[in-house]
Amino acid sequence: MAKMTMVQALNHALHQQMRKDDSVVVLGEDVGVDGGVFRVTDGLIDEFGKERVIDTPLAESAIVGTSIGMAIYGLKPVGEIQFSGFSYLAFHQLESHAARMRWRSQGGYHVPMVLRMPYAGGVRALEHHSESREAYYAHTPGLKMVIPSGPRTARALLVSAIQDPDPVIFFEPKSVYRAFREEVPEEEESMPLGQAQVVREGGDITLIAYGAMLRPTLEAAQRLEDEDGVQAEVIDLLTISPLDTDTFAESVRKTGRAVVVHEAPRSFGPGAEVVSRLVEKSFWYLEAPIQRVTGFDIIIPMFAYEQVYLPGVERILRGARETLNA
Amino acid sequence: MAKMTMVQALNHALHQQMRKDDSVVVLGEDVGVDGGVFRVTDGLIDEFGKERVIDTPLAESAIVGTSIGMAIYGLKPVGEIQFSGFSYLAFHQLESHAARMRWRSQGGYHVPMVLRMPYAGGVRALEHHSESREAYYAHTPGLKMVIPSGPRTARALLVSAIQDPDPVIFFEPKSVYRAFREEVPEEEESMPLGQAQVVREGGDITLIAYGAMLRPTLEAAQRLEDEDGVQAEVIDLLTISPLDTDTFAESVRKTGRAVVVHEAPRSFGPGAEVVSRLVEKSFWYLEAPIQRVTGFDIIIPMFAYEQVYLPGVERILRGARETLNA
Amino acid sequence: MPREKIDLPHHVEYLSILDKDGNVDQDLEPDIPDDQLRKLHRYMLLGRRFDERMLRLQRQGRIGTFAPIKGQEASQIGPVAALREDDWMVPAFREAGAMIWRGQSMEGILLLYGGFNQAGEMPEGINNLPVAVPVGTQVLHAVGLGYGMKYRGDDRVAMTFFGDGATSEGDFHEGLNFAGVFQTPVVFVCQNNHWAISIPRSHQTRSETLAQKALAYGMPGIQVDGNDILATYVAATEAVERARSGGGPTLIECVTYRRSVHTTADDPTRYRTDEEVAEWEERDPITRFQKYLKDKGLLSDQELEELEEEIDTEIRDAVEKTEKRMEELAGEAMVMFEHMYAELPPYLREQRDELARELAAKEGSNG
Amino acid sequence: MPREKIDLPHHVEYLSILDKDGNVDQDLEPDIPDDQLRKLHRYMLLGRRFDERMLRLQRQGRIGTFAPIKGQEASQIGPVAALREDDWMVPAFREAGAMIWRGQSMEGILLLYGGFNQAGEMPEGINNLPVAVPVGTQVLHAVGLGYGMKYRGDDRVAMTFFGDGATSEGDFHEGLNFAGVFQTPVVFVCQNNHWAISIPRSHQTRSETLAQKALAYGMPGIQVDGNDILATYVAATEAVERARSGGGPTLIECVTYRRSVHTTADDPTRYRTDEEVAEWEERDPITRFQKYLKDKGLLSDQELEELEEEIDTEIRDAVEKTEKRMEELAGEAMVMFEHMYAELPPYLREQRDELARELAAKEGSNG
Ligand SMILES: Cc1ncc(C[n+]2csc(CCOP(=O)(O)OP(=O)(O)O)c2C)c(N)n1
Ligand SMILES: Cc1ncc(C[n+]2csc(CCOP(=O)(O)OP(=O)(O)O)c2C)c(N)n1
Ligand SMILES: [Mg+2]
Ligand SMILES: [Mg+2]
Repeated sequence: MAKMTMVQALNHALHQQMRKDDSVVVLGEDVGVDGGVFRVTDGLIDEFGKERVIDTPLAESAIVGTSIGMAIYGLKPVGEIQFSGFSYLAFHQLESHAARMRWRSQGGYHVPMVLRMPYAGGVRALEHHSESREAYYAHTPGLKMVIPSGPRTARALLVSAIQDPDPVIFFEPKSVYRAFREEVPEEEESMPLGQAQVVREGGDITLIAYGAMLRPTLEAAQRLEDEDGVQAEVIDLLTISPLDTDTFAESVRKTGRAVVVHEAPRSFGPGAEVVSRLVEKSFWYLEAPIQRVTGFDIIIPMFAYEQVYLPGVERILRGARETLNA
Repeated sequence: MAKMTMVQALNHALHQQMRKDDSVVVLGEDVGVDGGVFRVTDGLIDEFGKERVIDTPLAESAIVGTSIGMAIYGLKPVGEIQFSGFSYLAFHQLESHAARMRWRSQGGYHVPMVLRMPYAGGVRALEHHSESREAYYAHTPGLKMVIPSGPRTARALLVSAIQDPDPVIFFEPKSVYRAFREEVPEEEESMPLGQAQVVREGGDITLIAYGAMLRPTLEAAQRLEDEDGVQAEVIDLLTISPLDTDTFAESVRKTGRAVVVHEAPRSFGPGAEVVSRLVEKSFWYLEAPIQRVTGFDIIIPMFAYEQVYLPGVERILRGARETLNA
Repeated sequence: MPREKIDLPHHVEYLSILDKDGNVDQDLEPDIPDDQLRKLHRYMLLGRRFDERMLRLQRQGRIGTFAPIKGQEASQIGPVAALREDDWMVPAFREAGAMIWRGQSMEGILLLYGGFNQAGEMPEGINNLPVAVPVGTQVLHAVGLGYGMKYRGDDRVAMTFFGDGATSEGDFHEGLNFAGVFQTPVVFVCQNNHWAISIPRSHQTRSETLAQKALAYGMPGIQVDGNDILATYVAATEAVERARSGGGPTLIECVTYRRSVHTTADDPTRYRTDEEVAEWEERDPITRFQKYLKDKGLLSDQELEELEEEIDTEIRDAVEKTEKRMEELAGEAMVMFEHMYAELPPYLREQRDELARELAAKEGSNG
Repeated sequence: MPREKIDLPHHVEYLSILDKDGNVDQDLEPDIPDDQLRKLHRYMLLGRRFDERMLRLQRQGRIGTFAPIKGQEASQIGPVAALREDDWMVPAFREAGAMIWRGQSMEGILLLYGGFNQAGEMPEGINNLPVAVPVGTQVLHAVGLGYGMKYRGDDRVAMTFFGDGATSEGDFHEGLNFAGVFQTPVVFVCQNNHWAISIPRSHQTRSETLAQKALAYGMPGIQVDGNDILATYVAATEAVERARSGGGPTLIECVTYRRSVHTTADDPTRYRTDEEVAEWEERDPITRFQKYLKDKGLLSDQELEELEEEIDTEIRDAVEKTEKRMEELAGEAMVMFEHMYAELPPYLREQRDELARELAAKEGSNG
């Protein structure tokens, strides 16, 4: 066991999977010699060479489109898009091909690729470097959409994503990259995709979060206990699609109250799906309207104001208290 | 007043707006000489010439990207994407520029463009020609997302979209294109964007639909009356974003029950937002879980099975009855 | 400190071997075994006849929209004839001829245009990707396949097809650029059939040829008479050999003509003249090749008649088989939930069950 | 029925006028008025000094990430100097020099990199688009502006900048192709600074020059010494004049070098050698031009010293003013809801009020 940041944990997963399986290749802009702009792919090129750790020209659609071809040929490409805000240049390759090849060929071909990308705010970056638009991918049949919340889940989920036979969009919350360390075992560890985790138990209210929002949500839960004597259950979704309905629906059947937290814009965002599934699965248990504590439906501001935009402990607390008092 | 199909009504709107305002230009693949593959732009090139009715090379990103430049220069481009399933090739231009120019320039520049495209199923077409992914655009801050349901709303909304100072994504339900005719006045008629319509009044349940789903929904409402003696209120959303919450929230405060209907995949789809806003605005009035009667979370099948995939009168009826009996 | 012209190492060539009357340029005539020549002819003819039949089926409402190949037979069969079976072929949507040469069945193609999910199944051992509808996007998949081949040290080649219109798409550009940089074994075959629906080639791009676009990627480009199967075959063979031996990618522009509708939803009289079409009828790739074969003593009128009959029967069988299959499959709508993922996630199992109950109820109420 | 080389009407040129020691090729020397020569020098120097200051500000945490221009001054100021005020300029993200020449303020640029929405405001009457971060995507906007100019019959030109890396993106391709087809008055300026973050030019594409990519679009392409402001100015002036007079678009490749970090988040020692950087220091565009001006008697050591001081003061003032402005703006987070649409829709008004209440509450609890 070693204490690792999320960057180190991801790097560890890549090293380990590449050692184990020579069909795993890494590609993207600056992933090789430079080791990735966040250093997630650091050192890979030294160990595995430039045929396996591929510095590509600057073209997102090509990164995804060639990954699809490689994957059909039997490789397991792990592509990187430098920031999720640039993944839209490859959107058609994801929607129209990665997500459809298995279906289109009726199982004849499949696309075991992972597309990693840093997403979300909090690092004082330029425009397009702070967006959270996981809903685009979650709404796309044929894709899986995964977002870890810390070093350990990041490592374990990346391992599962690489081993998954279908295309996985893997969002990495960049504000968590180096924010804290966790114990990460040396041996390979994976976690099933499509499974949420109850990370804090409680019977009074359910707080549902993922990615960088997990930590402020946990902090809010602690403050609810300390300041209000309220026991909040906190659920880390981990996979946005396929969404693990059972875990949160069950929790809300117990608590009767729920708040869903994300950085993404509220309207047509991931929270809406969580709310809808709760209405479908746990309606008769609801004691209050489910709250969405989310980003606003605007472009995330330039960094001088991003902390005001991002949901933080206070906003989550307020949402929870309103729900508790409703 | 003349009886027009949706294609004729849209064509009429384009003729009229182009006559009125020489900043309106039309561009896209095959929109000129060919008059558009569905003939929506038929005859425009004869009247307005090829500088204003622009047959472009085959490149969606360029259609959108050059429209942005034209719009900034003071034109009002009405672009056409031949099928909504090909709009993803331009997704980055829409998300990263069309939606952001006003904001980025703090009001200095704006992008009064319309991007029209046929969407949705029901016409026995090839792969990628039948999708409903309005949620992608509705979730994108800075865009408006409009979907008419018949000839008259199509004409009036297209007029408003062209006159709107901001970028509007305009989805045309292709199965409605020639399905029926409506009286359309000769004089210019517009309808405010962002406003839903109550198209049938009733006090027992609210059915919320849009686009091609409006007609089967109305038929289901009639059958509810005939067969169950139930009065269904039917709301035509017309604009998906900005979503007119008030109209449906108020209706549900009256009826206590709601079903939302769309062809798009269910998960993370437009219905989820409707459900969430109802939870936020009308929770205490809800007498049953809100149902989503929608496309499944799969790729819309090839046309031999598309009618099984698409929500039809029966499925809507079943959803409504379950909601009524819940 | 000059102002000077830059010399480029690559240049662009034009190749034609059989003229429009079927006379051969003896200096350039390739040495192709007789059997192979007969096979080329057979598949061109089959492609033509199958196309005609599909058009009738479509007009009768028995299949949906499809993209006819008439006039382009040499542009697609010449190139794939240069491939080995274990090479890969990545089509657009107008390559029925190439697909059949490469081992796909007419039944499969009919089923596809009949609107059945099940058409996606590729016969065992056939290295073809399925039809790609979004124009130009498939080019990148060929580059990825090529990367895989190179990575694995397999001496294979990926060949991809696309139209003149496709060269305007960003993915065409990104694909050729990647192939150039990584020197992947890919042959890019552009079927320049002069039209992209209603947009003429001259309006698609201002470059004089499409072949010269290769210069932008530091790769060789060649323009060939796409109605001359000897030329398309020779150009492709050179490109395939270069790719296979590590020499990198090539762009081939086959200059041909779409003589039929764009798809069956299209009305070409809106945008082009009958004279233009008639002009290209005179350059028919099949008649021309038949003249060549006849001159070589490889085809007699009687042989041709027999071949036509054989093909006719083959097509009739395929149509019959497919129509039977379509009937069988008509009730199997539940297949739409298959092959979405290796394993259906819980929410999709629920939706599948939802639909199954709905269909069962309908069945019940009908029965 | 030949196999022959195709002659292309366009060819690709290379242009250089001042050599690296500042000696001029007299045959090619343009006739530029003295004032204009001084102005070119002033803005290059200002660009350099402002860049240096921004780097320090960033290191001190007073602004965020930005992209330095050091070494590329001639590549961007030469081209914009060929524009008229009413022409349009469409930058990428590494054109601070060009932006200032075109009338944007240093305050605005500092505010942008300070992370303030309000930086987006363009000074009245300046026809520049804002910085475009997604690589290559802005190229299309210039083509659209050009279309508008042509449509309106305005004798204007749109000039867009992008890097060597940007030439790999699909939008570069689609943009040049549209410009070729519609013959829009656009000048495409590629600042080939040899690196796209860690990817060297040689790995970005296999084409020998970037200028030759023009051939794919049937437009003229020219490669110039991008550290020679006379060459960049001359090439741009020719291209601008051609565009303005209806002669269509041009691709200009300015061969230069990014001597600093890619952005302040980058560590170039990971991917390139100090020697390479040192080599390019010797080809500095400013020193070279100073030599030329001195030879022409347009710049003395004393004048240079005075100019440096003047610039220093200007920059200091701009920094001071901006820092004051930043303090003022720090509390104005509500601006984030502005300019999303011409009119804020109801749900956004609600969200704005939500945030306003939150901020008021915080204010209250702090106060
Ligand atoms: C990305 C995309 N845009 C638009 C279409 C609609 N469409 C289908 S075929 C076609 C023209 C294709 O022209 P070309 O590439 O020359 O191929 P051809 O049809 O001539 O074989 C168009 C516009 C599409 N299928 N994909
Ligand atoms: C579409 C897109 N992909 C990736 C990035 C991240 N990125 C920013 S600049 C850059 C390199 C750009 O290289 P080049 O075009 O040569 O311009 P330069 O930075 O050298 O001025 C990259 C990869 C981006 N901004 N946009
Ligand atoms: Mg074509
Ligand atoms: Mg560069």
